[in-house]
Amino acid sequence: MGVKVQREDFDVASEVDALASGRTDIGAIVTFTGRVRDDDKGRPIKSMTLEHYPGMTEEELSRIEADANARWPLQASLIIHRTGELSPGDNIVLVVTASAHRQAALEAAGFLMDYLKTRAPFWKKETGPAGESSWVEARENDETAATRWRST
Amino acid sequence: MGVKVQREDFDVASEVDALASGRTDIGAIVTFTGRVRDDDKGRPIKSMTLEHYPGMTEEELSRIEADANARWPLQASLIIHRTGELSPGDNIVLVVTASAHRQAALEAAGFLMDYLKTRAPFWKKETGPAGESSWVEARENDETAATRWRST
Amino acid sequence: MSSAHPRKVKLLYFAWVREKIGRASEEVALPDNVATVADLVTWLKTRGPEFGEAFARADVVRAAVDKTHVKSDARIAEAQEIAFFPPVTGG
Amino acid sequence: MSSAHPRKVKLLYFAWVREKIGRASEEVALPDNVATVADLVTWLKTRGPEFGEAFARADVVRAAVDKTHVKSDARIAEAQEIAFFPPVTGG
Repeated sequence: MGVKVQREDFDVASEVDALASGRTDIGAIVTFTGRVRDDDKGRPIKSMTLEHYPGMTEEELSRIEADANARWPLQASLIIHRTGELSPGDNIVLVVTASAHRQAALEAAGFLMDYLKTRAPFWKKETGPAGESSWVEARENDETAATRWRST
Repeated sequence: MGVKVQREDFDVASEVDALASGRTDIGAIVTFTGRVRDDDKGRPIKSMTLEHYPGMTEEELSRIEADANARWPLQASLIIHRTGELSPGDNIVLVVTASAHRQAALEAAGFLMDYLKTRAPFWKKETGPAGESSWVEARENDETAATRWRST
Repeated sequence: MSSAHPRKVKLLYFAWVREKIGRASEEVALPDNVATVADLVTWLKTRGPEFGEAFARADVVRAAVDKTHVKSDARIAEAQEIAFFPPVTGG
Repeated sequence: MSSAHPRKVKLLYFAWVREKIGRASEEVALPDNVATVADLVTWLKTRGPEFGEAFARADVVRAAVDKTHVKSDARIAEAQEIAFFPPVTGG
Protein backbone atom coordinates (compact mmCIF):
# COMPACT_ATOMS: atom_id res chain seq x y z
CA MET A 1 0.00 0.00 0.00
CA GLY A 2 1.29 3.41 -0.86
CA VAL A 3 0.47 6.89 -2.02
CA LYS A 4 2.78 9.34 -3.76
CA VAL A 5 2.19 12.90 -4.96
CA GLN A 6 5.06 14.09 -7.12
CA ARG A 7 6.11 16.37 -9.97
CA GLU A 8 8.36 13.71 -11.56
CA ASP A 9 7.13 11.11 -13.99
CA PHE A 10 6.66 7.53 -12.83
CA ASP A 11 7.71 4.26 -14.40
CA VAL A 12 4.85 1.78 -14.39
CA ALA A 13 7.10 -1.26 -14.79
CA SER A 14 9.38 -0.46 -11.86
CA GLU A 15 6.42 0.43 -9.64
CA VAL A 16 4.77 -2.92 -10.42
CA ASP A 17 8.06 -4.75 -9.91
CA ALA A 18 8.53 -3.07 -6.54
CA LEU A 19 5.21 -4.32 -5.25
CA ALA A 20 4.88 -7.71 -6.97
CA SER A 21 8.35 -8.97 -7.78
CA GLY A 22 9.16 -12.30 -6.14
CA ARG A 23 5.65 -12.68 -4.74
CA THR A 24 3.82 -15.89 -5.56
CA ASP A 25 0.53 -15.08 -3.83
CA ILE A 26 -0.57 -12.55 -6.46
CA GLY A 27 -2.81 -13.87 -9.23
CA ALA A 28 -3.84 -10.60 -10.84
CA ILE A 29 -2.22 -7.19 -11.25
CA VAL A 30 -4.12 -4.27 -12.73
CA THR A 31 -2.53 -0.97 -13.67
CA PHE A 32 -4.44 2.12 -14.67
CA THR A 33 -2.45 4.94 -16.23
CA GLY A 34 -4.11 8.27 -16.92
CA ARG A 35 -2.43 10.53 -19.48
CA VAL A 36 -2.81 14.05 -20.86
CA ARG A 37 -4.69 14.05 -24.18
CA ASP A 38 -4.08 16.59 -26.93
CA ASP A 39 -7.70 17.65 -26.99
CA ASP A 40 -10.64 18.03 -24.65
CA LYS A 41 -14.02 17.75 -26.42
CA GLY A 42 -12.50 19.11 -29.63
CA ARG A 43 -10.53 21.93 -27.97
CA PRO A 44 -6.79 21.48 -28.63
CA ILE A 45 -4.59 21.29 -25.52
CA LYS A 46 -1.01 22.50 -25.46
CA SER A 47 -0.38 21.88 -21.78
CA MET A 48 -2.11 20.97 -18.55
CA THR A 49 -1.28 22.25 -15.08
CA LEU A 50 -2.24 20.29 -12.00
CA GLU A 51 -2.77 22.22 -8.78
CA HIS A 52 -3.37 20.35 -5.54
CA TYR A 53 -3.83 20.83 -1.81
CA PRO A 54 -0.58 19.66 -0.21
CA GLY A 55 -1.24 17.72 2.94
CA MET A 56 -4.89 17.06 2.25
CA THR A 57 -4.05 15.31 -1.04
CA GLU A 58 -1.92 12.68 0.64
CA GLU A 59 -4.46 12.21 3.45
CA GLU A 60 -7.35 11.86 1.03
CA LEU A 61 -5.48 9.42 -1.23
CA SER A 62 -4.58 7.33 1.82
CA ARG A 63 -8.23 7.30 2.91
CA ILE A 64 -9.33 6.24 -0.59
CA GLU A 65 -6.71 3.51 -0.68
CA ALA A 66 -7.65 2.26 2.81
CA ASP A 67 -11.28 2.20 1.67
CA ALA A 68 -10.40 0.00 -1.33
CA ASN A 69 -8.39 -2.33 0.89
CA ALA A 70 -11.34 -2.65 3.27
CA ARG A 71 -13.68 -3.58 0.39
CA TRP A 72 -11.46 -5.99 -1.55
CA PRO A 73 -8.77 -8.46 -0.47
CA LEU A 74 -5.79 -6.72 -2.05
CA GLN A 75 -2.24 -8.02 -1.75
CA ALA A 76 -0.90 -4.62 -2.76
CA SER A 77 -2.08 -1.25 -3.99
CA LEU A 78 -0.49 1.99 -5.09
CA ILE A 79 -1.61 5.45 -6.15
CA ILE A 80 0.76 7.96 -7.76
CA HIS A 81 -0.52 11.35 -8.88
CA ARG A 82 1.59 13.99 -10.58
CA THR A 83 1.34 17.75 -10.12
CA GLY A 84 2.65 20.76 -12.02
CA GLU A 85 2.77 21.40 -15.76
CA LEU A 86 2.33 18.44 -18.11
CA SER A 87 2.17 18.02 -21.89
CA PRO A 88 -0.04 15.80 -24.09
CA GLY A 89 1.14 12.20 -23.83
CA ASP A 90 2.52 12.74 -20.32
CA ASN A 91 1.43 10.50 -17.48
CA ILE A 92 -0.90 12.05 -14.86
CA VAL A 93 -1.90 9.24 -12.55
CA LEU A 94 -1.08 5.61 -11.84
CA VAL A 95 -3.20 3.17 -9.89
CA VAL A 96 -1.98 -0.37 -9.28
CA THR A 97 -3.94 -3.13 -7.57
CA ALA A 98 -2.86 -6.71 -6.93
CA SER A 99 -5.02 -9.54 -5.66
CA ALA A 100 -5.31 -13.31 -5.69
CA HIS A 101 -8.24 -13.02 -8.13
CA ARG A 102 -8.93 -10.85 -11.14
CA GLN A 103 -12.30 -9.41 -10.14
CA ALA A 104 -10.99 -7.89 -6.93
CA ALA A 105 -8.06 -6.30 -8.73
CA LEU A 106 -10.20 -4.92 -11.57
CA GLU A 107 -13.01 -3.65 -9.36
CA ALA A 108 -10.62 -2.06 -6.88
CA ALA A 109 -8.79 -0.24 -9.70
CA GLY A 110 -12.12 1.13 -10.99
CA PHE A 111 -13.14 2.15 -7.49
CA LEU A 112 -9.83 3.91 -6.81
CA MET A 113 -10.09 5.89 -10.05
CA ASP A 114 -13.73 6.84 -9.45
CA TYR A 115 -12.98 8.06 -5.94
CA LEU A 116 -9.77 9.74 -6.93
CA LYS A 117 -11.68 11.69 -9.59
CA THR A 118 -14.31 12.90 -7.14
CA ARG A 119 -12.49 13.24 -3.79
CA ALA A 120 -8.76 13.83 -4.25
CA PRO A 121 -8.07 17.60 -4.15
CA PHE A 122 -6.51 18.12 -7.58
CA TRP A 123 -7.54 20.73 -10.15
CA LYS A 124 -6.62 20.74 -13.81
CA LYS A 125 -6.06 23.85 -15.86
CA GLU A 126 -5.77 23.45 -19.60
CA THR A 127 -3.82 25.79 -21.85
CA GLY A 128 -4.60 25.98 -25.56
CA PRO A 129 -2.22 26.71 -28.47
CA ALA A 130 -2.77 30.51 -28.27
CA GLY A 131 -1.93 30.52 -24.55
CA GLU A 132 -5.55 30.85 -23.39
CA SER A 133 -6.25 28.74 -20.32
CA SER A 134 -9.27 27.49 -18.45
CA TRP A 135 -10.04 25.31 -15.46
CA VAL A 136 -11.40 21.89 -16.33
CA GLU A 137 -15.00 21.50 -15.15
CA ALA A 138 -15.94 18.48 -13.07
CA ARG A 139 -17.83 15.91 -15.11
CA GLU A 140 -21.29 14.88 -13.97
CA ASN A 141 -20.28 11.38 -15.13
CA ASP A 142 -17.55 11.20 -12.53
CA GLU A 143 -20.00 11.85 -9.69
CA THR A 144 -22.34 9.23 -11.11
CA ALA A 145 -19.49 6.74 -11.44
CA ALA A 146 -18.50 7.27 -7.81
CA THR A 147 -22.05 6.84 -6.48
CA ARG A 148 -22.30 3.31 -7.88
CA TRP A 149 -19.98 2.09 -5.13
CA ARG A 150 -22.18 3.44 -2.32
CA SER A 151 -24.75 0.68 -2.35
CA THR A 152 -22.25 -2.17 -2.67
CA MET B 1 -5.01 -4.41 -31.89
CA GLY B 2 -3.14 -7.62 -31.55
CA VAL B 3 -3.15 -11.15 -30.25
CA LYS B 4 -0.15 -13.30 -29.38
CA VAL B 5 0.09 -16.87 -28.11
CA GLN B 6 3.60 -17.68 -27.01
CA ARG B 7 5.76 -19.78 -24.70
CA GLU B 8 8.09 -16.88 -23.86
CA ASP B 9 7.44 -14.37 -21.13
CA PHE B 10 6.22 -10.89 -22.02
CA ASP B 11 7.34 -7.50 -20.79
CA VAL B 12 4.36 -5.35 -19.83
CA ALA B 13 6.26 -2.06 -20.14
CA SER B 14 7.55 -2.66 -23.66
CA GLU B 15 4.16 -3.92 -24.83
CA VAL B 16 2.48 -0.78 -23.49
CA ASP B 17 5.20 1.43 -25.01
CA ALA B 18 4.75 -0.26 -28.37
CA LEU B 19 1.07 0.58 -28.50
CA ALA B 20 0.93 3.93 -26.70
CA SER B 21 4.32 5.61 -27.03
CA GLY B 22 4.18 8.97 -28.79
CA ARG B 23 0.40 8.95 -28.97
CA THR B 24 -1.42 11.94 -27.55
CA ASP B 25 -4.98 10.73 -28.15
CA ILE B 26 -4.89 8.15 -25.36
CA GLY B 27 -6.25 9.25 -21.98
CA ALA B 28 -6.33 5.90 -20.19
CA ILE B 29 -4.31 2.72 -20.38
CA VAL B 30 -5.29 -0.37 -18.42
CA THR B 31 -3.13 -3.45 -18.11
CA PHE B 32 -4.26 -6.71 -16.60
CA THR B 33 -1.56 -9.26 -15.81
CA GLY B 34 -2.52 -12.75 -14.69
CA ARG B 35 0.14 -14.76 -12.85
CA VAL B 36 0.62 -18.26 -11.48
CA ARG B 37 -0.09 -18.42 -7.75
CA ASP B 38 1.64 -20.82 -5.39
CA ASP B 39 -1.62 -22.26 -4.16
CA ASP B 40 -5.10 -23.00 -5.44
CA LYS B 41 -7.73 -23.08 -2.70
CA GLY B 42 -5.14 -24.22 -0.17
CA ARG B 43 -3.48 -26.82 -2.41
CA PRO B 44 0.18 -25.95 -3.00
CA ILE B 45 1.23 -25.56 -6.63
CA LYS B 46 4.72 -26.37 -7.87
CA SER B 47 4.06 -25.74 -11.55
CA MET B 48 1.29 -25.11 -14.01
CA THR B 49 1.09 -26.36 -17.59
CA LEU B 50 -1.02 -24.57 -20.16
CA GLU B 51 -2.33 -26.59 -23.07
CA HIS B 52 -4.15 -24.85 -25.91
CA TYR B 53 -5.72 -25.45 -29.31
CA PRO B 54 -3.30 -23.96 -31.84
CA GLY B 55 -5.16 -22.19 -34.59
CA MET B 56 -8.43 -21.90 -32.74
CA THR B 57 -6.78 -20.03 -29.87
CA GLU B 58 -5.60 -17.19 -32.11
CA GLU B 59 -8.95 -17.07 -33.93
CA GLU B 60 -10.93 -16.98 -30.71
CA LEU B 61 -8.73 -14.33 -29.12
CA SER B 62 -9.09 -12.20 -32.26
CA ARG B 63 -12.87 -12.61 -32.11
CA ILE B 64 -12.91 -11.62 -28.43
CA GLU B 65 -10.71 -8.60 -29.16
CA ALA B 66 -12.86 -7.53 -32.13
CA ASP B 67 -15.91 -7.86 -29.88
CA ALA B 68 -14.37 -5.52 -27.28
CA ASN B 69 -13.45 -3.02 -30.01
CA ALA B 70 -17.03 -3.09 -31.29
CA ARG B 71 -18.40 -2.38 -27.81
CA TRP B 72 -15.97 0.30 -26.63
CA PRO B 73 -14.06 3.05 -28.46
CA LEU B 74 -10.55 1.68 -27.96
CA GLN B 75 -7.45 3.35 -29.37
CA ALA B 76 -5.48 0.16 -28.89
CA SER B 77 -5.82 -3.31 -27.41
CA LEU B 78 -3.61 -6.34 -26.94
CA ILE B 79 -3.94 -9.88 -25.64
CA ILE B 80 -0.91 -12.06 -24.93
CA HIS B 81 -1.38 -15.56 -23.51
CA ARG B 82 1.45 -17.92 -22.64
CA THR B 83 1.48 -21.70 -23.05
CA GLY B 84 3.66 -24.51 -21.73
CA GLU B 85 5.02 -25.05 -18.24
CA LEU B 86 5.04 -22.12 -15.83
CA SER B 87 6.07 -21.64 -12.18
CA PRO B 88 4.46 -19.66 -9.36
CA GLY B 89 5.06 -15.95 -9.91
CA ASP B 90 5.30 -16.39 -13.70
CA ASN B 91 3.10 -14.34 -15.98
CA ILE B 92 0.26 -16.19 -17.75
CA VAL B 93 -1.74 -13.55 -19.56
CA LEU B 94 -1.60 -9.86 -20.43
CA VAL B 95 -4.49 -7.71 -21.55
CA VAL B 96 -3.94 -4.06 -22.46
CA THR B 97 -6.65 -1.57 -23.39
CA ALA B 98 -6.24 2.09 -24.29
CA SER B 99 -8.99 4.63 -24.75
CA ALA B 100 -9.68 8.35 -24.55
CA HIS B 101 -11.62 7.77 -21.32
CA ARG B 102 -11.08 5.62 -18.28
CA GLN B 103 -14.39 3.78 -18.18
CA ALA B 104 -14.02 2.35 -21.68
CA ALA B 105 -10.50 1.13 -20.92
CA LEU B 106 -11.47 -0.42 -17.57
CA GLU B 107 -14.65 -2.05 -18.79
CA ALA B 108 -13.03 -3.41 -21.94
CA ALA B 109 -10.21 -4.95 -19.89
CA GLY B 110 -12.76 -6.66 -17.63
CA PHE B 111 -14.73 -7.86 -20.63
CA LEU B 112 -11.63 -9.24 -22.36
CA MET B 113 -10.63 -11.18 -19.25
CA ASP B 114 -14.14 -12.55 -18.66
CA TYR B 115 -14.41 -13.75 -22.26
CA LEU B 116 -10.89 -15.04 -22.37
CA LYS B 117 -11.62 -17.13 -19.26
CA THR B 118 -14.75 -18.68 -20.76
CA ARG B 119 -14.05 -18.85 -24.52
CA ALA B 120 -10.34 -19.02 -25.30
CA PRO B 121 -9.29 -22.69 -25.67
CA PHE B 122 -6.69 -22.96 -22.92
CA TRP B 123 -6.54 -25.62 -20.22
CA LYS B 124 -4.51 -25.45 -17.05
CA LYS B 125 -2.98 -28.45 -15.34
CA GLU B 126 -1.54 -27.95 -11.89
CA THR B 127 1.28 -30.03 -10.43
CA GLY B 128 1.77 -30.23 -6.68
CA PRO B 129 5.00 -30.64 -4.70
CA ALA B 130 4.84 -34.49 -4.80
CA GLY B 131 4.42 -34.47 -8.58
CA GLU B 132 0.69 -35.21 -8.51
CA SER B 133 -1.18 -33.26 -11.16
CA SER B 134 -4.76 -32.37 -11.93
CA TRP B 135 -6.67 -30.34 -14.48
CA VAL B 136 -8.07 -27.09 -13.14
CA GLU B 137 -11.85 -27.11 -13.13
CA ALA B 138 -13.73 -24.26 -14.73
CA ARG B 139 -15.15 -21.86 -12.15
CA GLU B 140 -18.88 -21.26 -12.10
CA ASN B 141 -17.95 -17.66 -11.26
CA ASP B 142 -16.26 -17.21 -14.60
CA GLU B 143 -19.39 -18.18 -16.52
CA THR B 144 -21.44 -15.82 -14.38
CA ALA B 145 -18.94 -13.02 -14.94
CA ALA B 146 -19.10 -13.51 -18.70
CA THR B 147 -22.90 -13.51 -18.82
CA ARG B 148 -23.08 -10.01 -17.35
CA TRP B 149 -21.94 -8.60 -20.70
CA ARG B 150 -24.74 -10.23 -22.67
CA SER B 151 -27.49 -7.78 -21.74
CA THR B 152 -25.38 -4.67 -22.24
CA MET C 1 -25.58 -38.93 -49.53
CA SER C 2 -23.90 -42.06 -50.78
CA SER C 3 -21.62 -44.03 -48.47
CA ALA C 4 -19.36 -44.54 -51.48
CA HIS C 5 -17.93 -41.12 -50.55
CA PRO C 6 -17.52 -41.27 -46.79
CA ARG C 7 -16.89 -37.88 -45.21
CA LYS C 8 -13.44 -37.64 -43.70
CA VAL C 9 -13.00 -35.37 -40.70
CA LYS C 10 -10.13 -34.61 -38.37
CA LEU C 11 -10.91 -35.05 -34.67
CA LEU C 12 -8.91 -33.24 -32.01
CA TYR C 13 -8.95 -33.90 -28.26
CA PHE C 14 -7.62 -31.62 -25.54
CA ALA C 15 -6.79 -31.73 -21.82
CA TRP C 16 -8.45 -34.60 -19.92
CA VAL C 17 -10.53 -35.56 -22.95
CA ARG C 18 -7.23 -36.19 -24.77
CA GLU C 19 -5.81 -38.08 -21.81
CA LYS C 20 -8.85 -40.34 -21.44
CA ILE C 21 -9.03 -41.12 -25.17
CA GLY C 22 -5.29 -41.64 -25.28
CA ARG C 23 -4.51 -39.63 -28.38
CA ALA C 24 -4.48 -35.96 -29.43
CA SER C 25 -5.99 -36.34 -32.89
CA GLU C 26 -7.18 -38.79 -35.51
CA GLU C 27 -8.85 -38.79 -38.88
CA VAL C 28 -12.14 -40.67 -39.16
CA ALA C 29 -14.66 -41.49 -41.88
CA LEU C 30 -18.07 -40.43 -40.61
CA PRO C 31 -21.01 -42.83 -41.01
CA ASP C 32 -23.92 -41.36 -42.96
CA ASN C 33 -26.17 -41.22 -39.92
CA VAL C 34 -23.87 -38.77 -38.11
CA ALA C 35 -25.39 -35.37 -38.79
CA THR C 36 -24.76 -33.39 -35.59
CA VAL C 37 -22.07 -33.12 -32.95
CA ALA C 38 -24.31 -35.12 -30.59
CA ASP C 39 -24.57 -37.88 -33.24
CA LEU C 40 -20.80 -37.89 -33.51
CA VAL C 41 -20.41 -38.35 -29.75
CA THR C 42 -22.91 -41.21 -29.79
CA TRP C 43 -20.99 -42.90 -32.59
CA LEU C 44 -17.59 -42.31 -30.96
CA LYS C 45 -18.80 -44.02 -27.78
CA THR C 46 -19.36 -47.21 -29.80
CA ARG C 47 -15.71 -47.25 -30.82
CA GLY C 48 -14.25 -48.23 -27.46
CA PRO C 49 -14.39 -47.84 -23.69
CA GLU C 50 -11.94 -44.91 -23.77
CA PHE C 51 -14.59 -42.86 -25.57
CA GLY C 52 -17.22 -43.99 -23.09
CA GLU C 53 -15.03 -42.66 -20.33
CA ALA C 54 -14.14 -39.40 -22.07
CA PHE C 55 -17.80 -38.67 -22.83
CA ALA C 56 -19.25 -40.11 -19.61
CA ARG C 57 -20.34 -36.61 -18.68
CA ALA C 58 -21.25 -35.63 -22.23
CA ASP C 59 -22.82 -32.36 -21.06
CA VAL C 60 -19.44 -31.29 -19.66
CA VAL C 61 -17.42 -31.91 -22.82
CA ARG C 62 -17.41 -28.92 -25.17
CA ALA C 63 -17.02 -28.98 -28.94
CA ALA C 64 -15.68 -26.73 -31.67
CA VAL C 65 -16.42 -27.23 -35.36
CA ASP C 66 -13.77 -25.74 -37.62
CA LYS C 67 -12.37 -23.76 -34.68
CA THR C 68 -15.67 -22.22 -33.59
CA HIS C 69 -17.48 -23.10 -30.36
CA VAL C 70 -20.73 -24.97 -31.04
CA LYS C 71 -23.55 -26.61 -29.08
CA SER C 72 -24.12 -30.36 -29.35
CA ASP C 73 -27.04 -29.92 -31.77
CA ALA C 74 -24.77 -28.15 -34.29
CA ARG C 75 -24.72 -29.81 -37.71
CA ILE C 76 -21.40 -31.14 -38.91
CA ALA C 77 -22.07 -30.71 -42.66
CA GLU C 78 -18.77 -30.24 -44.49
CA ALA C 79 -16.64 -29.64 -41.38
CA GLN C 80 -12.90 -30.29 -41.73
CA GLU C 81 -12.00 -30.36 -38.07
CA ILE C 82 -13.98 -31.12 -34.91
CA ALA C 83 -12.50 -30.71 -31.45
CA PHE C 84 -13.64 -31.98 -28.05
CA PHE C 85 -12.41 -30.54 -24.79
CA PRO C 86 -13.36 -29.70 -21.18
CA PRO C 87 -14.60 -26.22 -20.25
CA VAL C 88 -11.72 -23.83 -20.84
CA THR C 89 -9.61 -22.61 -17.92
CA GLY C 90 -7.17 -20.11 -19.38
CA GLY C 91 -6.59 -16.50 -18.43
CA MET D 1 -17.51 32.43 23.99
CA SER D 2 -15.83 35.75 24.65
CA SER D 3 -14.67 37.91 21.75
CA ALA D 4 -11.63 38.75 23.87
CA HIS D 5 -10.21 35.49 22.50
CA PRO D 6 -11.04 35.60 18.79
CA ARG D 7 -10.61 32.28 17.04
CA LYS D 8 -7.79 32.39 14.49
CA VAL D 9 -8.11 30.12 11.48
CA LYS D 10 -6.08 29.63 8.34
CA LEU D 11 -8.04 29.91 5.10
CA LEU D 12 -6.81 28.28 1.90
CA TYR D 13 -8.11 28.87 -1.62
CA PHE D 14 -7.50 26.70 -4.67
CA ALA D 15 -7.91 26.80 -8.45
CA TRP D 16 -10.39 29.45 -9.67
CA VAL D 17 -11.50 30.24 -6.11
CA ARG D 18 -7.89 31.26 -5.42
CA GLU D 19 -7.72 33.25 -8.66
CA LYS D 20 -10.93 35.15 -7.98
CA ILE D 21 -9.98 35.97 -4.39
CA GLY D 22 -6.49 36.91 -5.49
CA ARG D 23 -4.54 35.03 -2.86
CA ALA D 24 -3.77 31.42 -1.90
CA SER D 25 -4.13 31.70 1.86
CA GLU D 26 -4.67 34.07 4.75
CA GLU D 27 -5.17 33.95 8.49
CA VAL D 28 -8.38 35.47 9.83
CA ALA D 29 -9.96 36.06 13.22
CA LEU D 30 -13.47 34.60 13.11
CA PRO D 31 -16.37 36.68 14.48
CA ASP D 32 -18.33 34.95 17.22
CA ASN D 33 -21.39 34.48 15.06
CA VAL D 34 -19.53 32.27 12.57
CA ALA D 35 -20.40 28.73 13.63
CA THR D 36 -20.60 26.79 10.38
CA VAL D 37 -18.87 26.76 6.99
CA ALA D 38 -21.96 28.48 5.52
CA ASP D 39 -21.66 31.22 8.17
CA LEU D 40 -18.02 31.64 7.22
CA VAL D 41 -18.92 32.08 3.53
CA THR D 42 -21.57 34.66 4.42
CA TRP D 43 -19.06 36.60 6.50
CA LEU D 44 -16.31 36.33 3.85
CA LYS D 45 -18.66 37.85 1.27
CA THR D 46 -18.88 41.00 3.44
CA ARG D 47 -15.12 41.44 3.21
CA GLY D 48 -14.95 42.54 -0.42
CA PRO D 49 -16.24 42.04 -3.95
CA GLU D 50 -13.59 39.39 -4.71
CA PHE D 51 -15.28 37.11 -2.19
CA GLY D 52 -18.67 37.90 -3.69
CA GLU D 53 -17.34 36.77 -7.03
CA ALA D 54 -15.61 33.66 -5.72
CA PHE D 55 -18.72 32.54 -3.83
CA ALA D 56 -21.28 33.77 -6.39
CA ARG D 57 -22.22 30.16 -7.01
CA ALA D 58 -21.85 29.13 -3.38
CA ASP D 59 -23.33 25.69 -4.04
CA VAL D 60 -20.47 24.97 -6.44
CA VAL D 61 -17.63 25.85 -4.10
CA ARG D 62 -16.54 22.96 -1.92
CA ALA D 63 -14.96 23.10 1.52
CA ALA D 64 -12.60 21.08 3.66
CA VAL D 65 -12.16 21.55 7.38
CA ASP D 66 -8.77 20.41 8.65
CA LYS D 67 -8.18 18.51 5.38
CA THR D 68 -11.47 16.62 5.38
CA HIS D 69 -14.30 17.23 2.91
CA VAL D 70 -17.35 18.75 4.62
CA LYS D 71 -20.79 20.07 3.70
CA SER D 72 -21.66 23.72 4.20
CA ASP D 73 -23.58 23.02 7.41
CA ALA D 74 -20.45 21.56 9.05
CA ARG D 75 -19.50 23.27 12.30
CA ILE D 76 -16.11 24.96 12.40
CA ALA D 77 -15.52 24.55 16.16
CA GLU D 78 -11.77 24.48 16.84
CA ALA D 79 -10.69 24.03 13.19
CA GLN D 80 -7.13 25.09 12.35
CA GLU D 81 -7.46 25.20 8.57
CA ILE D 82 -10.43 25.69 6.26
CA ALA D 83 -10.10 25.37 2.49
CA PHE D 84 -12.40 26.45 -0.34
CA PHE D 85 -12.13 25.07 -3.87
CA PRO D 86 -14.08 24.05 -6.98
CA PRO D 87 -15.18 20.45 -7.52
CA VAL D 88 -12.02 18.38 -7.93
CA THR D 89 -10.84 17.35 -11.39
CA GLY D 90 -7.78 15.17 -10.86
CA GLY D 91 -7.16 11.64 -12.01
